[in-house]
Amino acid sequence: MKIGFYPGCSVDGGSREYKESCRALAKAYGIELESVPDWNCCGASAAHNLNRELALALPARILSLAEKAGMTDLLVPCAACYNRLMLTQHELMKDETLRKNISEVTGLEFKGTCSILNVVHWIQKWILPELPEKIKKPFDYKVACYYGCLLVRPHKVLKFDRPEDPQSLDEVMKLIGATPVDWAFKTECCGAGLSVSKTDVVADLSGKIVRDAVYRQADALIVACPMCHSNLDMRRREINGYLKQNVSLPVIYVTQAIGLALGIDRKELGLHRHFVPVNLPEKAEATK
Amino acid sequence: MKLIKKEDLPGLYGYLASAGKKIFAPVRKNGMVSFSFTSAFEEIEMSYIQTKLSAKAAAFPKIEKLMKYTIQKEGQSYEPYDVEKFPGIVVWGAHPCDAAAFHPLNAVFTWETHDKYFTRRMENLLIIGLSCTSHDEFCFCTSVGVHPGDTKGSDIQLTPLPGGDYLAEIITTKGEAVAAAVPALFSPAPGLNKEELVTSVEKRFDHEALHAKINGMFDHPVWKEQALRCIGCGACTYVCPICSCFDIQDEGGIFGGLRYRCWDSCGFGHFTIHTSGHNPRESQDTRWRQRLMHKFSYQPQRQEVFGCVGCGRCSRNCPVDMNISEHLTQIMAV
Amino acid sequence: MNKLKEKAKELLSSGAVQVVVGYEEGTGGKIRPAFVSRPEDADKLLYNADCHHNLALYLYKHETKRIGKMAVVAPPFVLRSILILTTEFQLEEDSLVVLGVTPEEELIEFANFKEIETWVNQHPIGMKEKDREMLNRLNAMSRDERWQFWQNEFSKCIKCFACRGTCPMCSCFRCTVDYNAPQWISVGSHQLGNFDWHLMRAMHLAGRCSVCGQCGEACPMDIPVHLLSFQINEDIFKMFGSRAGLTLKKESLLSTWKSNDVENFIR
Amino acid sequence: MDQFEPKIVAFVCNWCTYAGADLTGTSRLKYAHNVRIIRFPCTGRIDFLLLQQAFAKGADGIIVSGCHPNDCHYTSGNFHARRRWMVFRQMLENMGVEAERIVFSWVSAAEGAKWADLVNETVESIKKLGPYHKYQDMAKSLEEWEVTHE
Amino acid sequence: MARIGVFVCHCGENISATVDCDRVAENASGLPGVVHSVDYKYMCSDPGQTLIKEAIKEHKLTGVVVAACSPRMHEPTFRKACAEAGLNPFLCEMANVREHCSWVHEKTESTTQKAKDVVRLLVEKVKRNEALQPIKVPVTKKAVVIGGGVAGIQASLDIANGGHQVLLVEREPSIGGHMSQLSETFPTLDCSQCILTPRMVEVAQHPNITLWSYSEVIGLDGFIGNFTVKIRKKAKSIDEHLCTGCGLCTQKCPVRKIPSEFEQGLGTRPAIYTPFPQAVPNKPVIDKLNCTYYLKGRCKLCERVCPTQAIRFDQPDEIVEVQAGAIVLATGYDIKRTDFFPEYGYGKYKDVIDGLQFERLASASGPTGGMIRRPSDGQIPKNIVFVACAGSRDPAKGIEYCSKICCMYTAKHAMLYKHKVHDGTPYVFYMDIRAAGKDYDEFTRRAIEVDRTKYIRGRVSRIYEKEGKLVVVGADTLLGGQKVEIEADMVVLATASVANPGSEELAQIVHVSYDRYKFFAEAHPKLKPVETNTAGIFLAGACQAPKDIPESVSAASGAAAKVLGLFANDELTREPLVAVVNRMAPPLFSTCIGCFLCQPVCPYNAIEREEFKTRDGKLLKAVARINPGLCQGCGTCVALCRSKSIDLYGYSNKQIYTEVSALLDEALV
Repeated sequence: MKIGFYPGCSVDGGSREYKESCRALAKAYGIELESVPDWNCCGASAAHNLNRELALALPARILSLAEKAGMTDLLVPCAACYNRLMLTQHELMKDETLRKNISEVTGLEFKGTCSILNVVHWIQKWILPELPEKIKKPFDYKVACYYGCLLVRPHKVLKFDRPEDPQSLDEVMKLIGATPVDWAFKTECCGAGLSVSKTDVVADLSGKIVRDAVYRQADALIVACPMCHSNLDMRRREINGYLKQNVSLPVIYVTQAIGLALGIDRKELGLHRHFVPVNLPEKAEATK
Repeated sequence: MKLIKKEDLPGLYGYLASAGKKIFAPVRKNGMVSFSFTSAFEEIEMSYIQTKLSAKAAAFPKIEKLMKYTIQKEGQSYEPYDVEKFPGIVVWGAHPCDAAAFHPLNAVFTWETHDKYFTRRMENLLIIGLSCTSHDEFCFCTSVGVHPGDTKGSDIQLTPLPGGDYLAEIITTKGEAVAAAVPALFSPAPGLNKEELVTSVEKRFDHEALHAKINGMFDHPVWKEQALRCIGCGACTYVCPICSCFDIQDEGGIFGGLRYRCWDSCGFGHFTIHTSGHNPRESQDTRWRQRLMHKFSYQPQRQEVFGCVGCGRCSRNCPVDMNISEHLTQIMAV
Repeated sequence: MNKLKEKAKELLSSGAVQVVVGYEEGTGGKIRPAFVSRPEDADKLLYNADCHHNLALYLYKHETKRIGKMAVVAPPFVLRSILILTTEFQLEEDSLVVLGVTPEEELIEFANFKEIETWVNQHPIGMKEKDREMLNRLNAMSRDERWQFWQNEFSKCIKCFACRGTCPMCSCFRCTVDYNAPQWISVGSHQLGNFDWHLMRAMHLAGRCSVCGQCGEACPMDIPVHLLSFQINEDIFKMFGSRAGLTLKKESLLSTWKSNDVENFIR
Repeated sequence: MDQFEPKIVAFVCNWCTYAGADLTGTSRLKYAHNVRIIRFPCTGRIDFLLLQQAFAKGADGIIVSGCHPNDCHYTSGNFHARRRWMVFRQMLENMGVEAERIVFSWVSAAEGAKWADLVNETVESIKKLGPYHKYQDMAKSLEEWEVTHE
Repeated sequence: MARIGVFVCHCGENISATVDCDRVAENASGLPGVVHSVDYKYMCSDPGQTLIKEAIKEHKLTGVVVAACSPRMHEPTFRKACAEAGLNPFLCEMANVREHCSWVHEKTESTTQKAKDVVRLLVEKVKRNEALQPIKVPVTKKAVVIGGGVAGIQASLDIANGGHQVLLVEREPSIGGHMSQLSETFPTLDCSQCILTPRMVEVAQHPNITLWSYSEVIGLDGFIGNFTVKIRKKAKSIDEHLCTGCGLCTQKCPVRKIPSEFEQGLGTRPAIYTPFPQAVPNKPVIDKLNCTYYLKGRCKLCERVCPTQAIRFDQPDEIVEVQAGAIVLATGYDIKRTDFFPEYGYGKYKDVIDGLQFERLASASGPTGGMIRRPSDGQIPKNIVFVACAGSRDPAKGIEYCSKICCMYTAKHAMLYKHKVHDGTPYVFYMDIRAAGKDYDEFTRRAIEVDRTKYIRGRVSRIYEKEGKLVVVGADTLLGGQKVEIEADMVVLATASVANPGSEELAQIVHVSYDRYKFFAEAHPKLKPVETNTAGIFLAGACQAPKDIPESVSAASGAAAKVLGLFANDELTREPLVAVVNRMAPPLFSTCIGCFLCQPVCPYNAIEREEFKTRDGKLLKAVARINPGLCQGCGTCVALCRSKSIDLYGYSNKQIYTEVSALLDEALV
């Protein structure tokens, strides 16, 4: 079984572990993730602030290429890429003239036939069905599922989960044996692209997220977005500075958590690449 | 018995056309052979088993305009169409079944009242018959008293010879007049047995025996059984060379219009409905029975003709394969 | 195929139904509707891709209903027709046993019409290649060419009403063309009368057509009348996102509306 | 040759467009004389067969007009009509009929000026299209019918 | 044979200035069937009308065409004139040669030609007109009011005071509705129960009002003036005639911990209960779902203590049919509750409550005796946050409308709080303050300026609990979108007002339409706000849209006025321009095949199913029938019917077909 795959810059760069864990999961299910040939930047996070045509043309080209390659399901693990691709498909499908114009720009026909899957979609559609019998080691931890902004908004376009109090990650976590905590920062801002330019703002925003997760006694933060991950993980030093304490709470991709439950090797899941070491308490290791 | 060479047929056509006749002949187009008015001999298809529609339209067209009417303050006035202006028509290449069919058709239109439109068209009609050298499984002329080489109804009858020439039989005075006008086209025929030239159609039942039997079958359950799949359309009646039912319609506006008659079918549920909503032929089996009884019981009784010449068109064209010879064979068997 | 025969036998011998409406081999290599009332006759039933008659036609006719309870051999287009007829109160669920047959010639039994609804929604009917090509050809024509195409086709029409007679959706006892106060549609088969007839018929089927194509099959003059319905069916899907015969909800396309129906031609 | 003066039939509802056309009159706005109005209770009453009939009888253009959406005197007649026209128009298109000869419009009881404009624009556009000979010739089929046409 | 008279009016010079009237008359005289044709200066004047009347008699006219102004102007005039001369008024038609002709064209030959054409058209139409008789329908002068909130109470009282019988049907054990739950009312802060309960008592005592509480409408048949209403009287398990309402049973009932509906779950009630002390009727009902006897088959304590032996455990539900001439729907509204606001923790945190709950907390008769105490621990909240527009005006929540009452009651809540907790701080998050109403804006200003409520213009994004506090996170848009966090002790959400649960079902039972929010739809948003599309069914109060008390009461009085207007006549007379389905001899009965596609088309639910059966009850055929009492004559069904089995009087198929022919049969121009 082949499924289309759009890596985007993050998972091909700074968040390689996200791609690795996706591929590891896919491998466990006999799924081949086939990258969109000659893919380009999706335009996040700046293009749509600068030039509408460009912001649409970039994702449109990706989608057209995917269509051309005969991909019907397209996994887009990065929430920002997912958001851009979905918005573009939405805009182009409702306006024929715009579709024509953009097609002229990209030089490729756009049909809108590709079904764009975020990582949770993908898990729900391809991974969940056989999940219970595949679990080797229940992921028996308290987890704070952090959705961020791009995965669930704007609801009108994405039509995914409920935007104010999303539940889909929590449901997935329950299935692998984890206990999601009830907390208040599921969709609060992590600071996003300010990660580079204004680390102090990121420290403040992400710090509050980390603080509440700790307060709710979570063993790990679960994320589905490389940007969230980098802010919560890579900027931990700044966060610690803001919180004035050292927090060891690991930040784990949903794919990595499932991978652990399936007994996939830590290295294959890229767990060694994190800034905050993923040292989960031993209890889970013992349980079967 | 004469011979007409195949290269002389255009000459015959040319003579008839130059005499002002409209020539109604089998033409192949859109994948079917149909009788059409032609303007050149080349249009004609001489080798066919059966046309889609019969040749009856030459005398009983699907629309026959009867009169014009006007409505004025002073009252209404009528102006019938002038039958004297009807053109002479040659039905060219009618198989014996089609040629024979004009006789029962004529019996209807001249029964007690002479229909002036029909009779005028018949008077103007010249029929050049064409014996059958092939047939298909729907053909059953021999079961209803027609033969693939029959000359009944034809004025001149052609029978194809293996080499492409035709035997020509001059049947009627109308035919003789034509032959006399173009004597050069006809030469003496070689001694041939016509029976050997025409096809042989298997006889499935005897129509006289059928007539005798069907007369008493009005209340027989076979109608219900046979008519179950009948969809009540008019395909069989419209392709039939003998079915002669028509409807009369007025079309126009508030100041006048015209009256015409057009083909109608006893298969339609509305055919016999009364104004009150009562319908004496309320179900399809009674309509089916009417069709067969009319052809094989009532017409022979009253007009001494059979309403069927075995052309098989109704069976070929029925959307639900109501095969008349199959049904009649079954009726003979019950 | 054997399953179908066995099932028919079983239904007839148990008295569950009095007649099985199906297909049988006819004359001249044609296939035709069959009405089997005795278990021993069930062997003549058949089903294959050439079975084009829309048997739903017979399910509400009083001539067939008087035999008793019916079972019907139902390819996908018959299933759709059954749903449409049910929503139009022409069929009752408990008067009918539906023996579904798939394009793969497998028998599927339905416990109720709800199951048919589910099944037909999961199994779209593809258009025949020949019809698809014809539609493409028509769409590629200029409007005048289309006019000419249909004028030529309609000139063949003899108003035998086989298209109407063979269509289950033409369930009216009295057709508009039979109505004479006023005579909306000319009875005679002249060019205007033929055009009006086919336009009217296609309109009255719009949103109600199960797209079986039987009207075109039935035409003795080989007029592809079904293409009118096929094309508008595609157009309707584009405009309203719906196809007929996929629901038991009593809402026909033209008897309902939405306040946000999108058109671009009303000033 | 005289200038072509198209024959245009207007099918309008009583409550909005008929009243709107009344307002055009009371406002003394002038418009082309080619149009003849037939009054219906509601656009929902307008059978598509009437449109066929109008062309067959020789109309070069047709106006169909009623209440704006949500303004129907009977709540939903115009919504039903709108669907009917959506399908009918497409059907005509599929059969090669010049559908733009039928002008659909919503004219409210307050839009006297819109009615005048609508008529004028329709007359202009039909003038450009010319007489609808194609349809009218087809409609003469019975009158001109001869057996030898077969 | 038709004998038509044509009368061409000059309208002074209004017509004759551009139309050659005498030539129009002359042309008409040449039309088949026209026996008399004249023109005259003023047809609508007395002499003009006399001209018509005399011509009808003299020429034995069977139809009249008056070519004059718009029929929308003078059709009644001329039809009346015809009737006076003995001609059925529906045999008179008007040709509009003024508004549609003389006034809109210059004086040219074409203008006269157009007039001729229009006259010809109507001559041909009128030849096919039928003499019609007005439809008369008897009226049952009894109203059923559904819902006993303030709107239902007002409508019942108004109709009853007008001298007609009213049956008031209430679903709950007591009338009073949401208004009886309120503490004080804006903008006067008078006590809700103080003003409502006297009205409730009046209902109970009014000789013209029958009150059936604990009852539901389950069916409706018939049409205006002639409804049959089917009502289920739920078993109260007491004999109402014997019960004195002493309340002993309710005190003794051992089941005591049932959350009280009236107290919005903030208080409890026993299994045999009256919802609140001032309930009307003030007799208890047994809640079968919670009563020990019904659950376990033993207890019967109430039966033992009842001094009048009024308890009836075996009482069944009773289904009663009532005849009525009019129905008033006054089923009110509801508010959105839990799970609708996951981001606000509503339903998760005990101290996040809704507006109605706050009303009970503030009510002197409420669970806290009027003290503002938070539900979790009974503490008096020092910081309290009110969130307006909780769900309203929020497309993302599927509610795009303004709930209308929240701005005012939120201001009221803040004031009530401040009046009771002097050292507390009330905050209000709002989008806009919509205080349009008499004394309304003054009221909200008072909340801000006198009672020092902190109004923050912005929306709340999230509420979460931390260390015993509810952290309310929002933005202050007036401070440039600055983030605001308030640590509150209690939060009150002014949740959106929504249609009552069951409104959709009721709408289907009584055949009225409803909008996309399930509120009942009025017949016209401006001019028929209390009528529905079903004649004889009217709307009162918040079942139509969110309304405050004065509006609900006004609407109720409006609906009552409509009912009284209807009841002023013994018979209803209606124009006979209705649709009809043909009938004929058996076995066809009609050309209608009963596809019933016409049913959803009819906006008035006028299309019924008529069944023809054999003597032993076997169904022969079911066909459509149009109820002439309900049909309004739009004709949409007529155009839809494939078999042309429906026709419309006044606009019959024959008539309109002929009109098209008549127009085009002669050259137009």
